[in-house]
Amino acid sequence: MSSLDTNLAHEALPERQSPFLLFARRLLGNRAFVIGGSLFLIVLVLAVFADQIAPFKPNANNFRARLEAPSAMHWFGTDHFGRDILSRAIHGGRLSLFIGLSVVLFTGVFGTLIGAASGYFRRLDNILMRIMDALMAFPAILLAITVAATLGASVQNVILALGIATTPHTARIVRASVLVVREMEFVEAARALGASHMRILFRHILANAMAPLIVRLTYVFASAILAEALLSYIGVGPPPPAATFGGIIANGRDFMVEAPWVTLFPGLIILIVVLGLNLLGDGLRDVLDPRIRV
Amino acid sequence: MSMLKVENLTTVVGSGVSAPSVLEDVSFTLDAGEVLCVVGESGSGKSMLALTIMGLLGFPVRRASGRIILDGDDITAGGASAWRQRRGRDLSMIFQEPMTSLNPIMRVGEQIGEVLRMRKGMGADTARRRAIELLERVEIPAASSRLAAFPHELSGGMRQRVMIAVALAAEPKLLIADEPTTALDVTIQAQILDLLRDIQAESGMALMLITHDLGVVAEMAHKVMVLYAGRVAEMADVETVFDAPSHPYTQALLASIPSLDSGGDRLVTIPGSVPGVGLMPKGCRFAPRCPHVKDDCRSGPPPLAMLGPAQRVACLRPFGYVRREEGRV
Amino acid sequence: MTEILIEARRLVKHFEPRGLFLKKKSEAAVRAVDGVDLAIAAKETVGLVGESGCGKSTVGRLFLRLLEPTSGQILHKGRDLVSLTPKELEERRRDLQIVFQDPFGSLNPRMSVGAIIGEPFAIHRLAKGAERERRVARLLDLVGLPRAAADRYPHQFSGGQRQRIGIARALALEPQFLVCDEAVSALDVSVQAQVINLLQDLQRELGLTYLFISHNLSVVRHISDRVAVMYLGRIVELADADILFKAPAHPYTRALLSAIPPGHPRAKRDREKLKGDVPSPLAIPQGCRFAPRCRFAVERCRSEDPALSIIADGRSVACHLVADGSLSVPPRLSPHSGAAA
Amino acid sequence: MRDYLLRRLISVVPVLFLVSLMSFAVIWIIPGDPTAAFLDASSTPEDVARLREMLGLDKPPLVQMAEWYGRVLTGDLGQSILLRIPVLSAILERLPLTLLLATLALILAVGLGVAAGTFAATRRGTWADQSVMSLALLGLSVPDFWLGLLLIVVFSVQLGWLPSGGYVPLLDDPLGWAKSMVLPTITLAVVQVGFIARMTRSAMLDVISQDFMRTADSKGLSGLYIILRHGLPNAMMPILTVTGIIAGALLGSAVVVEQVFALPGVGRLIIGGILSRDYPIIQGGLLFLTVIYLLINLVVDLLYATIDPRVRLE
Amino acid sequence: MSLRLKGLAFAFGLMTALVGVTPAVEAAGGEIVIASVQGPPSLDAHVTNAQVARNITLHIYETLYARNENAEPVPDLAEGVSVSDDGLTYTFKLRQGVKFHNGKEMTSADVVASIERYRKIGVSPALVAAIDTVSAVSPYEVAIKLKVKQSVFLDNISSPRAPIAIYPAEEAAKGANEIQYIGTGPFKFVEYKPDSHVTLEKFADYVPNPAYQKRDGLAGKKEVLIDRVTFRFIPEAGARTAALESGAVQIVETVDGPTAERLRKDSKYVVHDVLPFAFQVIKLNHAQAPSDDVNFRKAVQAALDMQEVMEISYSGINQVDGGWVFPKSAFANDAGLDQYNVADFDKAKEFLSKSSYKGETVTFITDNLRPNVDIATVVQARLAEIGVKVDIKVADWPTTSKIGFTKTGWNFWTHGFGIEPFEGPGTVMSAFVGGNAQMVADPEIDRIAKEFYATLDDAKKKELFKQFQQRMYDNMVAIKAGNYGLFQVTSDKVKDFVPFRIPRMWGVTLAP
Repeated sequence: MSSLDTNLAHEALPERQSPFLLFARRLLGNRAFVIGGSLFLIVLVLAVFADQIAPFKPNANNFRARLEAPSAMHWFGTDHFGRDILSRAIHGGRLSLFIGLSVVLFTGVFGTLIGAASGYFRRLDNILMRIMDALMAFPAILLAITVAATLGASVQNVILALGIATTPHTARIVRASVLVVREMEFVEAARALGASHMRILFRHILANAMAPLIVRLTYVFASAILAEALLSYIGVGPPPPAATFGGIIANGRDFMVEAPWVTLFPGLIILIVVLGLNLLGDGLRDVLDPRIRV
Repeated sequence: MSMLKVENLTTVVGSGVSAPSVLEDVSFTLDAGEVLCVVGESGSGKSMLALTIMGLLGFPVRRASGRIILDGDDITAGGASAWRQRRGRDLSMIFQEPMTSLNPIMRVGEQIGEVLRMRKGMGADTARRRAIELLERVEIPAASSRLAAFPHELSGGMRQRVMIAVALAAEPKLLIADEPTTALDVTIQAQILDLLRDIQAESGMALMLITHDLGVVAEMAHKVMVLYAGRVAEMADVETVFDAPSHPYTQALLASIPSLDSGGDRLVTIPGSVPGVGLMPKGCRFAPRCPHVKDDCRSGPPPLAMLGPAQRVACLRPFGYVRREEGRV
Repeated sequence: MTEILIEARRLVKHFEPRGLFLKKKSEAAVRAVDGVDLAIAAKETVGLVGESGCGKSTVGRLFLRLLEPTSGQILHKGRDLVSLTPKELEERRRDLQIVFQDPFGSLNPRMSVGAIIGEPFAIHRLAKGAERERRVARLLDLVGLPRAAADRYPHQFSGGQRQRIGIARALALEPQFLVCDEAVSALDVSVQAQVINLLQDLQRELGLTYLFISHNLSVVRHISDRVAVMYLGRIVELADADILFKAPAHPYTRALLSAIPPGHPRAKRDREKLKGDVPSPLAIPQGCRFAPRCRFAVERCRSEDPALSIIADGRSVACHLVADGSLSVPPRLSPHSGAAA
Repeated sequence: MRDYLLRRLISVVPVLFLVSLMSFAVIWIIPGDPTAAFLDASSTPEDVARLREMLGLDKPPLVQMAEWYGRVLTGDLGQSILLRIPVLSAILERLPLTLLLATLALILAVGLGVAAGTFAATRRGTWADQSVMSLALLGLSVPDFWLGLLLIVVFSVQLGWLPSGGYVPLLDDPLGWAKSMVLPTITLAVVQVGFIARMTRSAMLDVISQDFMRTADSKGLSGLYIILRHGLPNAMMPILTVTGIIAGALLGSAVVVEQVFALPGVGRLIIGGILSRDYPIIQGGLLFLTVIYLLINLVVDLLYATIDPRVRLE
Repeated sequence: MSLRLKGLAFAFGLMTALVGVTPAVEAAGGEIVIASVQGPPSLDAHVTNAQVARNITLHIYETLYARNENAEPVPDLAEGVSVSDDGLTYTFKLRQGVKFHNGKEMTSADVVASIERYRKIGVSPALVAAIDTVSAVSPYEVAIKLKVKQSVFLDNISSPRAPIAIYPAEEAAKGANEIQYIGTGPFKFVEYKPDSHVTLEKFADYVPNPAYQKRDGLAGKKEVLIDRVTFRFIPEAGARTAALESGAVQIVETVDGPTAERLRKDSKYVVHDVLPFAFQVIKLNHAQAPSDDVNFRKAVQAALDMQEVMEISYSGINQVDGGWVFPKSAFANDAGLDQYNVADFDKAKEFLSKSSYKGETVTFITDNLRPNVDIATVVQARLAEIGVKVDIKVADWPTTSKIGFTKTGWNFWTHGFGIEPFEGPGTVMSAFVGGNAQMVADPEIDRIAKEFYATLDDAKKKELFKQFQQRMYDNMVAIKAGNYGLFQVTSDKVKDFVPFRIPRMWGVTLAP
């Protein structure tokens, strides 16, 4: 149609390659991601199919089989209720993962909203960030303990406490990312085209500011599991008979010398899950963060 | 004897025999007091050439073969630490980005002084005096007070002057300047180019100037080496390159630049773009974009053939000067 | 001169220092654009040149009201863009578009090329579904990209191709006026020529008006009808491209042109070396802002700020000496006229 | 620099105000009151009412709040209901231990972490890098309270090398003091060592890839000199930022360690305050910890500005 | 143990020696360190009835009368008492030559001031509620006039609950928590480092009560043979045991069953069983559905297997006993016990079907003490079998007790009754008078208690108590799960330790 140099049109185009597929392929090529993902996946599958996999009911008391050492019947031994530690650990994964995921959702949603709002609408920035500063300056663990200890230990309160404790940092990360992306030319291009604030914020800025958030969220997941364990250990975790990793450890700590298996195995499982999630995060970071890429 | 003699230099990315090359079989010589301009677009390997000669290639890029002979000594022979001993003393380099090439949290004086102290063995006082001299030499006003400045307190042009002072500190035999003025405004570029030329003429060192700007080449060069996709396309003295470019790429390159003297004409274009590393065509690397390509161009790399006393071209059928007015190549 | 399409009047943009606490009175605003008048006629190309920090990109953005001017007007077809409501502005934006410098940063990496080029239609609810696809295909044709490009993503394209995508997006709403902000500066020379040709072809075919911002004088010279030279937030010289490049009047323009390396090794070089650096737009000198670096400067230059006034050949110059005739405008040839003859 | 300091100091004020508001909110939200600590389950409501009156808890919250702000502005954090001593002296009495613990852990974490991270960064991709970083990751993933328990079982119960808890004042018995601090410090530091090692490595890799490092290399300087003189100071920027955050985290984690190892620190004071609803202790303690946290971050910012002259311009 | 350990123990000893005001000079005596679970809320004995406080304060302070080994009131600071014929005036004759830690001699003025102080601010006002006036008759005689006749007045005056400790008059003039810790006890206060330790040292001028030959409960001959006692607060059970095993402490106040079992096998330690120590009670809220329904309450009782409940929460140190006094008490009887520990789901379901329970969720509140949480957990699992859904709410003690003393928000609440059974049936009853524990007054219990307090006739009291116990079961006022005890563990170096509910440090020696 034109007298243009149409020769470009004949230049071979590369195969259609969506960034998501590309991303997925790179992820699967990342060793940290694959190892971490597998560890996490194993625990996830165990947790999801806990009812089918666990050899015993997690809350079945048997005071005649209290604090039994690991055996063929009870691989990880029993606690002072005579409950099978392995079964409790498998079920514990379920609750711990649920809590971790909920905290991730909480901090993800609120962190993104607050971070995006203060990064994009400069007028909100100062007030929102001062509030986040205050929340960050407030010792997170104390905050969580305070909320959970005093409002009564429940799954919701643990999620709330950890969510509140982790949100400020998430918001800061999203904000920093938004501040970078909002200066990019494609954002200006969208403004030049007359796009609305919402369209610019969600379609252009947030869509491109997600990488640090996703990485952060995997680490939040890991630290939420650690924190939940800590709260349960202090005695302000989800109420019994709920099996959580920290709860099992807390149950066993009084018999640490006599029945070390009660504390040892759940702790190891926490270690594995958290390790898996951290590796997962590392993998995501390597793939998402171009600075680290070779 | 040439100050610098590069023989069959090949630089690759990654390990193994099939590692893709970013520089292939590059050879040239450079005499003391001479300015060689290395020209090429992005991806031509011109910066890699500089880093290879400096021994500054970082993982996973490495020199696969070839020799670099400086003042009669093969600097590739002694290994990394011997090479390191040469840097700063025999070999120096200036980089493209004056904004980032200086340590942002170290005072300017210290950045010059550490070369003097560690490479020339000067004491602190001597080093300080020498640093002031160097700053004066690169025409920085109020030199002694600038020793305490941090890089961010200087303008881009000033920083590039500081970089030149750093590079000159140990009186190198060869100075490599990699796009030293690309990041600068045109008026500052003129100042820096003048400075470089003056210093080079005064010290008699060899200067290897890397640029993509043919204007800079015209202004500075004695000899020109045109790189395309990691290979030497054409090598000649500067007037020959401008008067009788013989490689189709050199010709197109010259023709595609808008002229200051006459506006409005349709520009000559080169279709396509430089192939990426690892995506090189088998034969002549310019073949896919070359308007004169024939089948034999694709069979193997064309040798760098002597075309005249001062001109060598890597093309199977180099032809004479095509006047710009003839339009598209 | 033909009908004026868009015009800046006394345009000023100061960036105020940010901070809630302890804002010091002495802390000056960055005077990025400090009183710019520039009228652009329909279908012409005005080149805007200047060194980094002179405010040329800010002017480009002010023309599109991507930045809010501190004061002044931008008249587009008789209406002041500054006075428009957001709704009206959204409508106007269809007429006014921009092509950016960075072929990597100007395309949203998460969107397919089709979505990027089609987004203007979505924003203004102009076309949907198959109709939108058809229009996207037409735009791809227009900029010389294969239609299949629509379902690829930006990272799969080379710099030149991306720049074509950016141009296609800017053309989607069929604008009259296009700001090209360093649109070819990031490209290799061989590719740069392709894009310059494309822009010229499009202008011819679509009747576009360009404000072509660049620091590359050769490119500006090549593409522009008229050229404005900026220095520290002001236009110091405005003239037809031929006239300006053959016989620069303002001392700054002269220095600028003479700093350009020659096109040929045998070219004559009588360089007017400029001393020092461009002053910071935080502390603009009194009087003529170029005076401290000007070799012709007299006392008056240091006290009195020269206005941009019309001299011969329809050119405007902001220089006391040129205005009062004490500095003649040499009808001389370009310093590089010997080259490549 | 003075302006910078002043600006930073002033920006702390709204944060402090918000924190104090939050600590009041905590008090209003949480049920129960200080009387519970004095009484066991067989007490009658009359007993409780009597004690409440005695402890001056019958004033409306707004009055209490107004009184509190009035006092705090004159530097008086009030009296502990339970301990019957001024909150400030209660805190100051506990502070040295917590600060010492946190400082020891920080020194260990920064020292070991920076060394390990730098080591790994300079050997990027080698087995040495991978093993150091795997250890760091392991440290990062271990639940600290669990580690503390294991350490007690192994080093205290099984081997009998170190005490299982309790605090020995330094001046009374330097050896005993050192022994008593070993396990708590390790417990507290392990996670942060991993964190800082990873942070250092990535900061160092960032720096190594920068142009001025290549410049330094082009000067022919020795590798170690380049890393120490050019690399590390630049890599310290992100590490310092993280150190500020970590210092805050350490103050929090110290609570747990103080609990596990029975150390009388500020963390346990506040937890005790929360559990016994000793309002002045909760408010004063939280405010105090916040001030320390903000101070640490202020120091970090100043260090930042000292190392990086560009920051002062901000 | 290894040499290293000895070095450590030495270092520890040295450290603790240096902590105090005066260094330990005598070779004999030595210091005993006791590992406690937590620190006392206060060392002002009048204002706290917390067990942790009592353990320490009863070494510092003394009362006019104190409980002997069998929990009967016997003279301590008093030589004796004479009761007027109308039973309203008690005249206490004080021992002479009793010194306070500040060197002053105790006189009637101190006693009057202390009792008056307790009447004002003491946290167990019920103990002194019957008192009309207190007056000094002579320097060594104090007369207390009662408003009404009270059968348990001596029990009250000797109660260790929140003991009516005798302070010097000038201290007694001070407000709650504001006193200096000066008493007449065999140990004097040295220092209190909250969250760390309390140190006491031998009160050199202490004059043991000449009326006794040996120690007897909290009274008797209190002869101090060691120099210092430190109560060290170690919340972690494992760390407590570790401290004992490393020699850092010599006595652990309480260890868990499995630990006790292990230590018992080791000749280096002596494990003392203090059983019974307390009741484990599950309070039922009669003001809140469905526990307002007696059939529901009976269904719960019928479902529970008390052996399981007790063995899980207090492994190895419990008694499955449904009586509302300790088994060895003269008041022990078997009224209502046929309803205790039936562990019969069918019977439970039968009660449940008669009740108004419709499948709603029942709230079980508990503080975060492990045995209490364990009990809630066991009850929950047990009740699930008969289709009762239980939601456990664990919070800290202030929150839990706040809820537990209101009429809504809970159905079950479990905790120990420690001091009540020790004090005797009257105190146990008082917990349920006026609906104190169950939130709705039970007229039958109120009647029985009133008669019980008014009579001085032992046989009648026993009969009334039997009625009380029967009523507890018939109306299922509250569930008694059983009795639990404590394992107190001492190092083999601690000689002549006789376990008691409070680890008494008099009469104890320490082998070098």
